[in-house]
Amino acid sequence: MKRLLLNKGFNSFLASLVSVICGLIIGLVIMFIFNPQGAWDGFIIMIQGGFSDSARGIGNVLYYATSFILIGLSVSFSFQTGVFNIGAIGQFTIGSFVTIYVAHHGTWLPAPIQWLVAIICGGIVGALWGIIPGVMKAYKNVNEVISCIMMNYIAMYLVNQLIYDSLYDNSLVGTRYVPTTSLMPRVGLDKIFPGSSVNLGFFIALLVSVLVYILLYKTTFGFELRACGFNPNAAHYAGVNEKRNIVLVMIIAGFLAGLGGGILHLSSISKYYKISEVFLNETNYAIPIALLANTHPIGVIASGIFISYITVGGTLMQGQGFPVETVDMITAVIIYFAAFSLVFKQFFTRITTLKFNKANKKRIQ
Amino acid sequence: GSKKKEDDAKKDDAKKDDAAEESSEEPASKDSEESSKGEVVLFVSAAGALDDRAFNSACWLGIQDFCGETGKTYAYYQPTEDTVEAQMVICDTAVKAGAKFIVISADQFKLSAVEMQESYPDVTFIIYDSIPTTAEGEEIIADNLKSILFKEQEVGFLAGYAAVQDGYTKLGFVGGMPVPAVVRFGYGFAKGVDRAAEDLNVDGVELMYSYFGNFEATPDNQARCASWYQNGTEVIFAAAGPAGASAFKAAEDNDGVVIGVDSDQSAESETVISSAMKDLRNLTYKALKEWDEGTFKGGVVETYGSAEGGVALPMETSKWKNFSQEDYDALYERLAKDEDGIASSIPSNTDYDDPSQIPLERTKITYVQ
Amino acid sequence: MRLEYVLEMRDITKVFPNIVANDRITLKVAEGEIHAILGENGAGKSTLMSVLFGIYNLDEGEIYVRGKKTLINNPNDANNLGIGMVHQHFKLVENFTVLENIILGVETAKYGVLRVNEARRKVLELSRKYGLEVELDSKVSEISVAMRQRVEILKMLYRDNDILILDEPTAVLTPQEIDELIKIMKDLAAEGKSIIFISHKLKEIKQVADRCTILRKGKYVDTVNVQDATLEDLSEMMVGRKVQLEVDKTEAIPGDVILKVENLCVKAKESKKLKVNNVSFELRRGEITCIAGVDNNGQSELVLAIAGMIDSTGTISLNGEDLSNSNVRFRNTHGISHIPEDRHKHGLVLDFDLASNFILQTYFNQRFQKNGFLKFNEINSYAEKLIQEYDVRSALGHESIVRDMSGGNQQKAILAREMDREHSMLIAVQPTRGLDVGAIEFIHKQLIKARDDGKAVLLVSLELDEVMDVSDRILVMYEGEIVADVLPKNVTFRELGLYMSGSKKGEEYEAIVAK
Amino acid sequence: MQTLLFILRQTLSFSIPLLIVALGGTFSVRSGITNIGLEGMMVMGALTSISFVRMTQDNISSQNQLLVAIIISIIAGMLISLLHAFASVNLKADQIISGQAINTFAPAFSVFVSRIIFGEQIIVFNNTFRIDEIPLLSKIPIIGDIFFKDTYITTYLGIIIYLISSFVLFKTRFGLRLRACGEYPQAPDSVGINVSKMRYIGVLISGALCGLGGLVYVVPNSTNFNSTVFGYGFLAMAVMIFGQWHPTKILFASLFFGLLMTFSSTYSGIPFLVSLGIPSNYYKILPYAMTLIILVFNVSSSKEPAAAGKPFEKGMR
Ligand SMILES: Nc1ncnc2c1ncn2[C@@H]1O[C@H](COP(=O)(O)OP(=O)(O)OP(=O)(O)O)[C@@H](O)[C@H]1O
Ligand SMILES: Nc1ncnc2c1ncn2[C@@H]1O[C@H](COP(=O)(O)OP(=O)(O)OP(=O)(O)O)[C@@H](O)[C@H]1O
Ligand SMILES: [Mg+2]
Ligand SMILES: [Mg+2]
Repeated sequence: MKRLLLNKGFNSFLASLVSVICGLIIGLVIMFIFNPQGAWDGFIIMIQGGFSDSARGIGNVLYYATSFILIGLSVSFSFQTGVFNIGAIGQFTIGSFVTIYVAHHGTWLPAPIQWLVAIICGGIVGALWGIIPGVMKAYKNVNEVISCIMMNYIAMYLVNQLIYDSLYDNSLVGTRYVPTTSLMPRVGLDKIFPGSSVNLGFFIALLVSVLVYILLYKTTFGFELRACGFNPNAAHYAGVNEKRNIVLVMIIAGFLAGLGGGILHLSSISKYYKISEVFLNETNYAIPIALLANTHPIGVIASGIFISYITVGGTLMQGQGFPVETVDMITAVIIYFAAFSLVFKQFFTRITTLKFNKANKKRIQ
Repeated sequence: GSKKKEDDAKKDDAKKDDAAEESSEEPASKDSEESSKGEVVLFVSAAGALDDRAFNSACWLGIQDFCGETGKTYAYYQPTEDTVEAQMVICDTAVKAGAKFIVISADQFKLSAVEMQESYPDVTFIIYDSIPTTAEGEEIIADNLKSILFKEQEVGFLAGYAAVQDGYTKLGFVGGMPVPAVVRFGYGFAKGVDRAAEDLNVDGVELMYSYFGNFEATPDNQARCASWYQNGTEVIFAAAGPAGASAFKAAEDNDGVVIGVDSDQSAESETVISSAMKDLRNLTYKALKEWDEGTFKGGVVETYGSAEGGVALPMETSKWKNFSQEDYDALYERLAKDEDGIASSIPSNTDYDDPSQIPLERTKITYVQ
Repeated sequence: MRLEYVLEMRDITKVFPNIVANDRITLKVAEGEIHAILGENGAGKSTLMSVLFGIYNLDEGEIYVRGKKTLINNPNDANNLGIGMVHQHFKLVENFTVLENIILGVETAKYGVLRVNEARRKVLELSRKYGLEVELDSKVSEISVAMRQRVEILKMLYRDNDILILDEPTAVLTPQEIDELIKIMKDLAAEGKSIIFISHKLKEIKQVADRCTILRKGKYVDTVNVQDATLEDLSEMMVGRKVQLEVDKTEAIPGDVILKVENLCVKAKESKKLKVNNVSFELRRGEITCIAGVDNNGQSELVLAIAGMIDSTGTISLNGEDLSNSNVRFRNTHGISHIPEDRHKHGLVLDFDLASNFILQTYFNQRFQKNGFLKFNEINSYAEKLIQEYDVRSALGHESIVRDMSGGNQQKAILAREMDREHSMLIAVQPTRGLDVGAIEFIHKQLIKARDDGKAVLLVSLELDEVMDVSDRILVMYEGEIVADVLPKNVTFRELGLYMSGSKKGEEYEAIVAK
Repeated sequence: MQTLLFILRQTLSFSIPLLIVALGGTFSVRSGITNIGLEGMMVMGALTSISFVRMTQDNISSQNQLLVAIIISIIAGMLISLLHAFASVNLKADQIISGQAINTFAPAFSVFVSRIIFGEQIIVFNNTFRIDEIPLLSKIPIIGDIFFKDTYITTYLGIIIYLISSFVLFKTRFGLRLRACGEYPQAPDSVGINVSKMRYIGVLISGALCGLGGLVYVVPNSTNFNSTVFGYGFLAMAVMIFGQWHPTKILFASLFFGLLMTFSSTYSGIPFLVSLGIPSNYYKILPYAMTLIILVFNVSSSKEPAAAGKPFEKGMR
């Protein structure tokens, strides 16, 4: 038991859990302040999340989690290696468009691989979008936060223009609906979770998270990357080519984000990219999910599903008179409590080592 | 035309009062425990917002008018994203929470509306600006659903004509984004400007035409409008929802004027000289009233233009210099009766790919892409 | 009676989570006295001073200043009592000017607006009076260590402090600079200021201090009159046993040339100045060559250039193979082992566990990976082997996070890693910095063992004692150039100091220049 | 001339909020606390002050009302920034976390609150804050036209804040101490300066300026507030980094960016550019692309205050 509590992973998990609980409690208080009658019912619906809408709800939790996980993973992965890929937003955007574009123009491909080609293309262009800030950081020492912000806006406006130029649909003010032949395979999930949009993409997200985990923690390449992340000077000393690695990290992170955008947009027959000058909604969650997961790739699965879970709950909560923004507020409070995780962790460590300390004190006296 | 409309409104008011009395006598519905969360429901799209100062706001006000009177509960729902699946989720949630009448205020629900009307035959729907259509392109309207469309081009036409008749020669149109309704406003405005120039023999009429690319009041939008005013544009017709505020602000700072959209926006800024109104609020109210009284008739598409009195300029609050009530009435009459094919000559959104293709006789149109 | 002491610390106890750093320590300092504190690494000297200066709050005990019992909760309280401190690690903001650093915290200001002229006048006056020469408008990052120290002393004087604490001020100075410092200290004492002087160099204490308080493992041992005690007495009291201060080693038997450096130049980052200026030398197998010199005279850059970590011009060849254009990885795998100067910045990934740190440069070897996947079993057993061999102590063995380990054990871990890697040459930069005598002894033994195994050893050290004791040959660097190439037996401390301060140049140097 | 004046004024209306917020961020970073919560803090400032304007618009004269609104926005920004300071200073947490939490929280909270108070998410207000002309000063040639005609108090605020910031950071005791805390907190700590307190103050100033920036962003540009500042907080962060945490460089960076934004949004008033037929999206891309390019060629590598983002523990070595 003590061993378990001292285990870093478990300790972080516990700390996150406490953050979540505290966040939910504060959220409930806010809800009570604004609408005392509906608060409790609304809250219950929210924390029942996907479960309060039968199988479909669960299916939708998994569906929304798919893109959340992938974009959160993009940010987490970069964080772990010492880069702050705030550009996941733009990579997701451009990846979405390219996937839709390829889906439309790739209908000559055999149907079973149309989706695959499309999302891979989305990922690749996302990766290209990541290269630019990566190269700028590695070789020109340009702060990646600023270059990524610029790349995000460029992606957004560029995609808007490319849509006008290529797949524009007058009545949708966006791309046309994606062709049905290139939708993500449902692999029977539509039978288990009828009415939801969950598809193979979810398993891809899981698989990719595990792959990223393995990459980071089990391979020599990951070893290098993490060394760069924790201490670039030491990595340099150890002969690691940290410049090349920064670029590679941005490529991989860009690919993950682009893939997320692609999968999202091939998930439903009525999906299309709507021209907009606000970033896609999913991108708002990239950093929160990464932070909530303590930037661990497996943690991202949990936090992605969690955010998705309460988002679904939040939609249903509208029935109790709470606007969808309530969920964002609660999410924010939960993230804030993640800041306490250091305190929580110390607390857990203290109670587990209390005995040891007592003994020690005695010895001193 | 406008008199007729005003009369309608008066009648409506009278009806409203009646209804209020009736409802106060009626006890609150018995099963209010379960269905207290919204018998009348508005669906807005994921991309939109309840307070868009346009469509959604107007529908919402209509619902509030009705529910305020009858004591029925109301609510609005927004899906997580604009897919059929997500829209069905909120539909199910709403019905589970007691929805009996659902107002759908966006074209984005086109596909899911097909499913909604079939899944819930006991629930009554109206959908604005759209006709339920399957993915294959087949239009299906069930008996419990009514589609309501507007001829925005006609009120755009009114605004454009009035502006030229009032003496403006340098005009501008900005839409939020080229969604069908906005495009109709714009094309109608262009045609109205040109027609007035022709009828009244005005020379040198110029029209700037553009879309912001968004519906938000951003500094960029303000700057764009300001640059037009700076460049000589006198009046801008802003069909851009909340982004209209950017035009108002630019007008305030550059001594220009604005024509508002959707509802009477005269209260929002001194610079609003008139507004191209659609009667959404009232139509929503009426549809609900009919439903309440059991006279609702579904399965149809209703289109509202000048002939139906569904569009108007609010002359009481308008600040025209030369364009009088008489001028307005005459123009409205011509439009409603389609004299000399005036109404049918106004292009709709599907007629041209972009505004520069509209054949205009005496107007120089500059389309800023 | 009490009044005769300007400062009295009685029964001071300070406990850190895992250690009692000060255990009922008493310290009495008289006015105008230079009072030394002597103790091994970790004896608790810095901690005691930190308590006095208000950085740590004491757990038990009392402090009397000028006979009055006082509570010192923060450096402000200390300052108000006239207590000033020069820390072992200088507390200077690198990109502030010297003047800004001096006035920080006690700025003269009118309505919050800085009035630097007044301050400048006062500092100049002090600087003249005590011979503390500084460049007031230079950034701290641009000045030498000795000058930084003068800045720190000026900081105290500027605050009109009359109880001055100097924590190991001589560790980084040349003998000449040390002499200057001693003179300054004596002047200050003559003026009536009391000075607490921390050092583990007995000779200095003998030279400058009036009395000396000795600490051992957090406990008070004794306070003695320095005049009455011999060096042997002092060292015995400090360590608790008779100590042999010299390093045991046999005569070196130099072999073939391993490393050959020719015309090596390294440019400074911002300016065009050369940090390393046309340096040439050779290293031989079976010899410990030491680069002596005052900090910041190009030693660090020279080493980084040899290791391939920064750009340089000139040629470097190892075992006859030209390395000039090869990268760090290539040099690592072709015979260079390197114990870096800053173990935290370069030597370790503090958030990795010990095992991972052991394979920092070798993770890609067939031994530790297969098809790109790490072989954890192999890595862990290798780690355990090193832990055994080099006696690296930590709470959780190879799973310990290195950040949680003590400095000495961190250094041992690096040593183990670099010694165990295949290499023909070992570079060790200040390998004993901040370590206790035991650890120092261990590291010196290992360096000698490497030499005896036939490696070429390049030791960079700032400590003259170490230079004289361990090396077989000494190169002195001054302003980027090698100014002397001497054997330890042919040179005195004094001479070395002259070389290091640039006031004397060796014959070899003249010869090189002539060439 | 008229056109030039127009471009100048528009540039100012883009640049001033960016300037104020970037300076705000600077105070925080200079004290050693990274602040990515600029966007959220702007929203809070705008929300509270615009709500105030809306509620009092019929009762108070407009310039007085604006003054009170300014104060309110500042206070609101400071209050929300306290959360960031607490997490970063007291809890020693990763400084990205609380900043991001504020960014997520503020817009949602704003929607929530506007709905409750005004019944709708968009707060419409009477925007009567423009000053047509300042007597006497407006008569000065050129300068009078640029700064003293058709102007907003907020423009002056921006300039005043710039002047004060450069002065405070580099000429005052407070500035010296603040910068020391961002560079090497051990130094001020050892001379008895309370690093935590200085960092709190740094973050609070940044909150104040961001809150104000939120108001300044809305006033010259709109007659309503819709719970968002459209990424201007992030742009301000970019301007801050671009300006290397130095007020004067930030001033130029924000003017540069503002000029590009002006160009990209007003080109449609320039017939020649319209006749080129380049889609407006490309003009919208322009400011961002130009900034990227400048960054690449900007050789002097930016030096962030050395201790920024690193929690500090008292007595740390
Ligand atoms: N902040 C701290 N937290 C925990 N332990 C500490 C802390 N500071 C010092 N120690 C421990 O207290 C003991 C005494 O340290 P101190 O720095 O006083 O030694 P010292 O006599 O100054 O040694 P040196 O010769 O290395 O300067 C050491 O074991 C050290 O590791
Ligand atoms: N990262 C490092 N790499 C190499 N040497 C280091 C490193 N950190 C500390 N040292 C050295 O270790 C020695 C002791 O460090 P430590 O932190 O224990 O000092 P201290 O005596 O407690 O300091 P202070 O007087 O400031 O309290 C110092 O001489 C320092 O130069
Ligand atoms: Mg120590
Ligand atoms: Mg010490």
